[in-house]
Amino acid sequence: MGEIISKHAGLGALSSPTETGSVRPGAGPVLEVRGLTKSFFGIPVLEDAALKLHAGEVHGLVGENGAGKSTLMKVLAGVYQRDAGTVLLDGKEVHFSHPTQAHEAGLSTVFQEFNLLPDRTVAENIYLGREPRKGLLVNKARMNATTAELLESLGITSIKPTTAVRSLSVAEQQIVEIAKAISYDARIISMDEPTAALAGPEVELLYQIVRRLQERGTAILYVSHRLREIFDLCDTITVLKDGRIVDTRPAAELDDAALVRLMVGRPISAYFPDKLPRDEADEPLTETPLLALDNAGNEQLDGISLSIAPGEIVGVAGLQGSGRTELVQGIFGAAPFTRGTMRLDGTELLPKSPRQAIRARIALITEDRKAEGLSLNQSILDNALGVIRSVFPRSTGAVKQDIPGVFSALEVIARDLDQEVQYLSGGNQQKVVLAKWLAISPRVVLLDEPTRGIDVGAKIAVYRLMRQLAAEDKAVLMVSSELPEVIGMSDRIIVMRDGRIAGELPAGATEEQILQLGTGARPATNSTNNDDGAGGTNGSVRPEESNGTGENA
Amino acid sequence: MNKTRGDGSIFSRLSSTHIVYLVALLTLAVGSVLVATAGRSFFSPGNISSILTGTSVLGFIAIGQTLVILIGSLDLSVPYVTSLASLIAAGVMANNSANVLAGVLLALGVSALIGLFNGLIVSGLKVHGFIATLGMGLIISGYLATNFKGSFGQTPFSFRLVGATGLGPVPISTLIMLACAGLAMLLLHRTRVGHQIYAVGGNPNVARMSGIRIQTPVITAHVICSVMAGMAGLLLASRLGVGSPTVGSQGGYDLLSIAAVVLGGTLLAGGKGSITGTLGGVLIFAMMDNIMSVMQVNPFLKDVVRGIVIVVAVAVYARRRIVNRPLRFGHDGHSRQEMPGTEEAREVRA
Amino acid sequence: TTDPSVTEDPAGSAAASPEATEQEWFDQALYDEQFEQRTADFVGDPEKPYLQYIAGEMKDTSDLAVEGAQKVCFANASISNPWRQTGWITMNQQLKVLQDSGVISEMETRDAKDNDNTQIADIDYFIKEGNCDAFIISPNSTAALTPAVERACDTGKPVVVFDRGVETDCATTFIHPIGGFAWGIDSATFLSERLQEGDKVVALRILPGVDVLEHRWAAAEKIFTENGIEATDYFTGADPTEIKKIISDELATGDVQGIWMDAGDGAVAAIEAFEDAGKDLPVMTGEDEMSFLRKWKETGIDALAPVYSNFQWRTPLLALEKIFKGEEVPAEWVLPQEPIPADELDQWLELNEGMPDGHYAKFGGEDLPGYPEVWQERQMP
Amino acid sequence: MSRTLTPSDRSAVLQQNRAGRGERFLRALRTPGGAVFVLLVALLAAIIAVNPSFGEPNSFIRFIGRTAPIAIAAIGQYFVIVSGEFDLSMGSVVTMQVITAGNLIGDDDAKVIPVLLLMFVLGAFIGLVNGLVTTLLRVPSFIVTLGMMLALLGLVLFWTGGAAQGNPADSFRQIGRGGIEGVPVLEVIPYPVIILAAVAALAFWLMRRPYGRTLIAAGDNPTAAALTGAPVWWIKTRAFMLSSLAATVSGILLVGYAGVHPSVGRGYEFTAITAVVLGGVVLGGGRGWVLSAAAGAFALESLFTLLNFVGVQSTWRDSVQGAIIIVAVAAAAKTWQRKRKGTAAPAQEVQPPNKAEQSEHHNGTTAR
Ligand SMILES: Nc1ncnc2c1ncn2[C@@H]1O[C@H](COP(=O)(O)OP(=O)(O)OP(=O)(O)O)[C@@H](O)[C@H]1O
Ligand SMILES: Nc1ncnc2c1ncn2[C@@H]1O[C@H](COP(=O)(O)OP(=O)(O)OP(=O)(O)O)[C@@H](O)[C@H]1O
Ligand SMILES: [Mg+2]
Ligand SMILES: [Mg+2]
Repeated sequence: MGEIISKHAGLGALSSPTETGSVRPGAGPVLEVRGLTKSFFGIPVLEDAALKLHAGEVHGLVGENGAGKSTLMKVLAGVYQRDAGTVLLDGKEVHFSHPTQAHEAGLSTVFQEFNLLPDRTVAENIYLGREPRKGLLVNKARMNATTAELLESLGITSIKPTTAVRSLSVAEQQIVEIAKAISYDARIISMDEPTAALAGPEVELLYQIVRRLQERGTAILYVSHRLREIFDLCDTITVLKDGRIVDTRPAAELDDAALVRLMVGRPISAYFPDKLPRDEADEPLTETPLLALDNAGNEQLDGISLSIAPGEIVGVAGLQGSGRTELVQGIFGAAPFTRGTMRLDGTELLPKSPRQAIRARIALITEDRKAEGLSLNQSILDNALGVIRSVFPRSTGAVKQDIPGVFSALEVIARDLDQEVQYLSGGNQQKVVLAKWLAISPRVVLLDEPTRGIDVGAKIAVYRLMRQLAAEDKAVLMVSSELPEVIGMSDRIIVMRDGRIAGELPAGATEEQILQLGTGARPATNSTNNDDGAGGTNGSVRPEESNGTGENA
Repeated sequence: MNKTRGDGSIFSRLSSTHIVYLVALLTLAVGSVLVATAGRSFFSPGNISSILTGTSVLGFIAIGQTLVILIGSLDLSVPYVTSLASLIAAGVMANNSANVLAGVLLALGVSALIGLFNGLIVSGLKVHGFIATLGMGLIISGYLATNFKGSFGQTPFSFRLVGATGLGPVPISTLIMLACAGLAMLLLHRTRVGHQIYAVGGNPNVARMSGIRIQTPVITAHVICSVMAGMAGLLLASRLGVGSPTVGSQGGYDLLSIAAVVLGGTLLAGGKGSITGTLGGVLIFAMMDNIMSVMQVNPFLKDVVRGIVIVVAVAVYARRRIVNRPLRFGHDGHSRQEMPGTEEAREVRA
Repeated sequence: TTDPSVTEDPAGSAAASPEATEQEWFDQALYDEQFEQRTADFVGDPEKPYLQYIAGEMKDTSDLAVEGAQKVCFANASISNPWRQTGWITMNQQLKVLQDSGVISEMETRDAKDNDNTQIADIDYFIKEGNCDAFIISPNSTAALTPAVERACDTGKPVVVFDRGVETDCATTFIHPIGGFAWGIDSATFLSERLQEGDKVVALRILPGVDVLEHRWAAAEKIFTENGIEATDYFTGADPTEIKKIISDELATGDVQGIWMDAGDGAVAAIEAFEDAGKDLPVMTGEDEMSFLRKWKETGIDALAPVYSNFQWRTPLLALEKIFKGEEVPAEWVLPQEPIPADELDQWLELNEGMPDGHYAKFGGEDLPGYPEVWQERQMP
Repeated sequence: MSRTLTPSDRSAVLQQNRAGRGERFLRALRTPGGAVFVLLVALLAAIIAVNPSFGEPNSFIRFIGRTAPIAIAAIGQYFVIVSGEFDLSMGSVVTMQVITAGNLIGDDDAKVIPVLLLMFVLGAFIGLVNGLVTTLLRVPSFIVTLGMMLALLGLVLFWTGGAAQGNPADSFRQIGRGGIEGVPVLEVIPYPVIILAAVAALAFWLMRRPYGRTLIAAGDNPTAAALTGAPVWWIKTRAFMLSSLAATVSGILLVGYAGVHPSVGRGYEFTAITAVVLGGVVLGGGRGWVLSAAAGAFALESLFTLLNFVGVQSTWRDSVQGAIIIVAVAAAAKTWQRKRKGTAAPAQEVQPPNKAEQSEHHNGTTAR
């Protein structure tokens, strides 16, 4: 394994392609996939998929939830075995039965699922299973040194190799995963929704990394649901639908609308649906806000004051770790507020537990479906009845009748209600979560990253639902890292920074305004273009950080 | 271990290992007082050596058990492996010092083989360690009960010395046990397979995705565990002078060792823990037994005390808040110093 | 072993040949000896069976004579079954007497919880730390404890071994009832007399590998085969549930004429199994445990209660009293061991009126302070 | 229900969304939970082949009767295991209850009812303690119940000096020993059979109630369960109470069947766990059916009986049992694997650890 490390010296100068001879101009594809087929007990997930990947090419792979993107990547990575088809690496057929073989062949992957050990250090995570050794013993010094080099070469100065991953922010954890994939010094790197957990600046960093790898001649297979990234980064785009390749085209030939059409198969009229008219039958709106927080706070938040009127959709923006999730978790009693007051429809209530909140008909669609939203081994039905059963057991019977209707309305795609949710794709799982909360007919709906990693179709379903809820005079609070979404859906936008509310913006605010509040920076150039923009941001971040970092000294 | 402390965070409290030794210290203090009231000295060479003797057998087994628990499995077959090893050793040696080496090697070899089977069943057949080793234990116990009626074989004087002699108050056996502990630590912290054990214990999928072949560490852990049980068997053979089909089960070492490991602050779920802690746990047990014997506590009550101590001690570690996130604000709401985490997050953005 | 002559090292010989793992518990010499001892006459007052012994080699202890109250250290194997518990209670009451009479200042006890290793450590602890004037040892197993007992002997203090023996005669005296073979002979002969050739006996045994118990079965098995009685043996762990299942299954497959037990613990369950299956009750041997005696009386079955004299728990302390006085004691103190036949049943039942089921009729503590409450409430320190 | 979604014809959708009973049954048989019934039938057939008289209604019903205690214990243990925990204190609870009955009731029929009540209170209390220490103090249940096992048995032995007074009044023992006489074919229906049937029915019903479903969900993913408002601590605690109560019932039956003895109930926890696992219930929680657990108990007992009849040397029985467990569970594991062939993450074994723990830090639920 020693040589891997030594190569990293070269990686230190990622930007200079000459150092690593891996660019073979004009050479054939590094990776070629032909007629790849994979099915999970009977149900085909990939059918006759074909793909060419050239050195130095960034190849976008898009498609709805359940299209088979992750599966394709996992087959390539040797996590799953393909049922049929050929995979050629440099023209030679390969068959990986274990991720190790893929690594050795120079193919590494950033998986969609979280893939680090929280209790191990960054270095230990990156070199897991291939630690540099002196004799029989692991050479920790060397391991940490090379890790530091690696991170530096990626422009990450802050993460220390000896830090336990647990104590990194979600964003940093994602960065470490990317670094890990790169550390294999692979010629092909597949990234499955690498930015799903990243906000602006980190995305910026990822852009730089991808571009450097590209210059260096690394071939990159890039999956994302954020079309903007696809267009920013990719040279070629392959669209996957229901396990089949719909089309592969140079990015230049496509635009958002065209791409979406390819993915969904039908044109999307309006991406963000318009407001729906209030139902006249309802009693006129009262002036009292449905939900009001006054100077609430806990260990993660401070001085939170906000109010949401019935029928209002309030968006919450902010950087990773700015405390958005804590905000909704506070309202929901999962990470209760220890200070301040909260009023629900005028009556004082500061939930100490989710149960209390749910009794008051507050719903929280959590950020992390698999870990916090679903019991993966239980059937769709059982998951959907979860809340009712644990909080309003008496009404179980009635609700049970509605469930199938709800699912068909949400267009959930599943074999039947007894299917275990672990076998659903992200989008469908999210719909199950939604159904579960609709069952209690909530008054306040909190959504944390409701569209994280779900496809256009599912996204639109979620947006429609939000509009519906608003039209029924519910209060909706949506946390999202996707600014277009926040802007497109919100009546008002709350921006958070370091556990405080940095400011509030009216509907139709620009991304710049939001970023400005979020980073506490002077207007930053829009995040799509290169380093110096972010550099500018940086320059101005420092002084204003005093409230946070100042006391660090 | 406990890298969690490594990042110099001001918030992370005492590691569980620290607490273990605090508890041990407490036991020591209470012990010396109680023993004094009984008109004895807790620190007299005789008493110390009797305590240490108490640590060695359980110590060996607990060391192995630690590895197995770290990787997220369990080993309930240890008592029977111990008995079997003692029988093989005593049988082969047959009171002839020429056979000592052969006896030792054979005993450990067979133990390793059993460990191998355990490991294969757990990692290959995907049988929960609890069941796999429960079953293996039953299989061996059946064999023992059928083929060995009472004590068997005899260990030569030279071999018996191991269990009998000591440097001052410190028995040789304890020293050997500590040596094994040292090796186990080296394995865990300075070798690949050691890191893999933590990794697989922490999360098998992540380990696999990172290109670790799960089998290797699982089997290694189980083999070492059984070998350690074998060592315990050898020690017993040397102390008893004969092999016995019941020495292992007599001690109830299966559950006791698991208790000791958890008492030592190792996560029963795996992925987190240390040999150092385990040694602490073993020491606590040994001291408790010693104290209660000196106090002539009713044998039935001894178990009551043991049971309560185990639960209370583990409850103490469990109370500690899992430090995974820096606090931003105190209860007064004044913003606190930030942990590297969030601070770095900002720099990364730059 | 309660049996002295298991002093030749079975291990050494066994180890020589691998296939010798199948140890042969039967030992003709020992069998014959104990056969005789059953009818031998005992020196001493029959009113005090716990002081009786078979005339034989005596040990002169004049050099061990001492003045004043002495401290005794008792390394006990365990009190993990009713028989040992009863004995332990008796022993403590006996201790009180000797403390009052100023023979013994205190008795420090360590309980090894059935663990050889622990008991070895206990003995070593006594030697180093106990400042004991005398040792009483009830070995948890024969071979394993031998070296430790020898170490105790090396202190030059009196050492009394009782119940199970060790492979050394360094002890001042070794106290035990006649032994396992005698038990086997009494019980098996009884059954054989009552049953015809070809009849079936189910032998309920507690666990394998314990010499005391193995000898009982070794003798019985011999006698059964001699008399052409078909005996199948099971290990029950003395768990009534197991016993009942075993008998039920046996009765499901065919009739059973006799029940043989290597310890009376759980005998009741065996009888009840017959009752529940609606079969006629068997001829049976149990033990002098109250539960059995009572069930025996209640059902009026044809039975015998072999005895493994529980009163031997008094003897060690009394032996020490003699030794401290310098009086001679038997080198091997063989106590009487008489089964309870049907005609003595009532007498023993009323003698132990109100005792718990786990109590043993021949505990021999009737004259001790605290009788009967202490035994009825099973008070132990 | 919110007006957000008003499907045209609900019942119609329900039909198309739910697989037919028959199909679901077949699907069930192919899971370990179903397979155990097949195994059971096979074993019984084997026994009858070896010893036809066993097949007679009377001796068969008696067999069910004597298996009732362990089956009930298994049902109790099931609740704890499916919620992702262990109950090692079961055996000690049985012993405690047996001794309690022996010492407190004596020959006094009048005492039967009050003592019976006392026993249930004791059982519930022990379960409560196990549960609260596990859920609120966050001590792994393996350790909590191990401690309870030691402490409880020690206390009982200390209290009784190791041996009980004697068997309680026959009226009490009848519960475990007697039965309804003069039944046509069967001659007798032992009370234990009836009690087992009742307990099984109760358990089955309970598992289809919201409580049961939530219990499984909590065993599957405590974090998610807590975030759906389930009071995980109280749900699991109740599981422990059910377990101890089941142990109490088996204790009562055993007093009748076997009589009072300190060794009654020894090793019950392991037998029960083995039975549950044999029933295809996954250690770690979230999978398995309660009746399969009971079936597991019967399979185990049949196995022993078979060995008895075949005349296997009783010392070999452990070995056979050990081998069978391993094989059975290995087979089960294979089935689950086949079921989710290719899944990277068999989720009931591991969930993304740090996420789990993060939220553990948010809300007091113990992630396994
Ligand atoms: N281990 C598995 N067992 C059974 N079905 C699976 C498994 N993994 C994926 N599937 C199914 O295969 C299909 C494709 O899943 P995959 O995760 O590849 O989609 P995706 O394109 O990555 O979706 P997303 O954008 O939500 O990640 C989905 O319908 C999913 O239900
Ligand atoms: N350093 C960290 N260590 C552990 N958990 C963290 C860390 N940072 C964030 N989290 C968890 O990740 C989630 C995100 O919380 P965070 O404070 O980052 O608010 P956020 O702005 O919503 O960030 P996100 O975009 O991830 O939702 C929360 O569950 C939080 O507990
Ligand atoms: Mg995916
Ligand atoms: Mg969030």
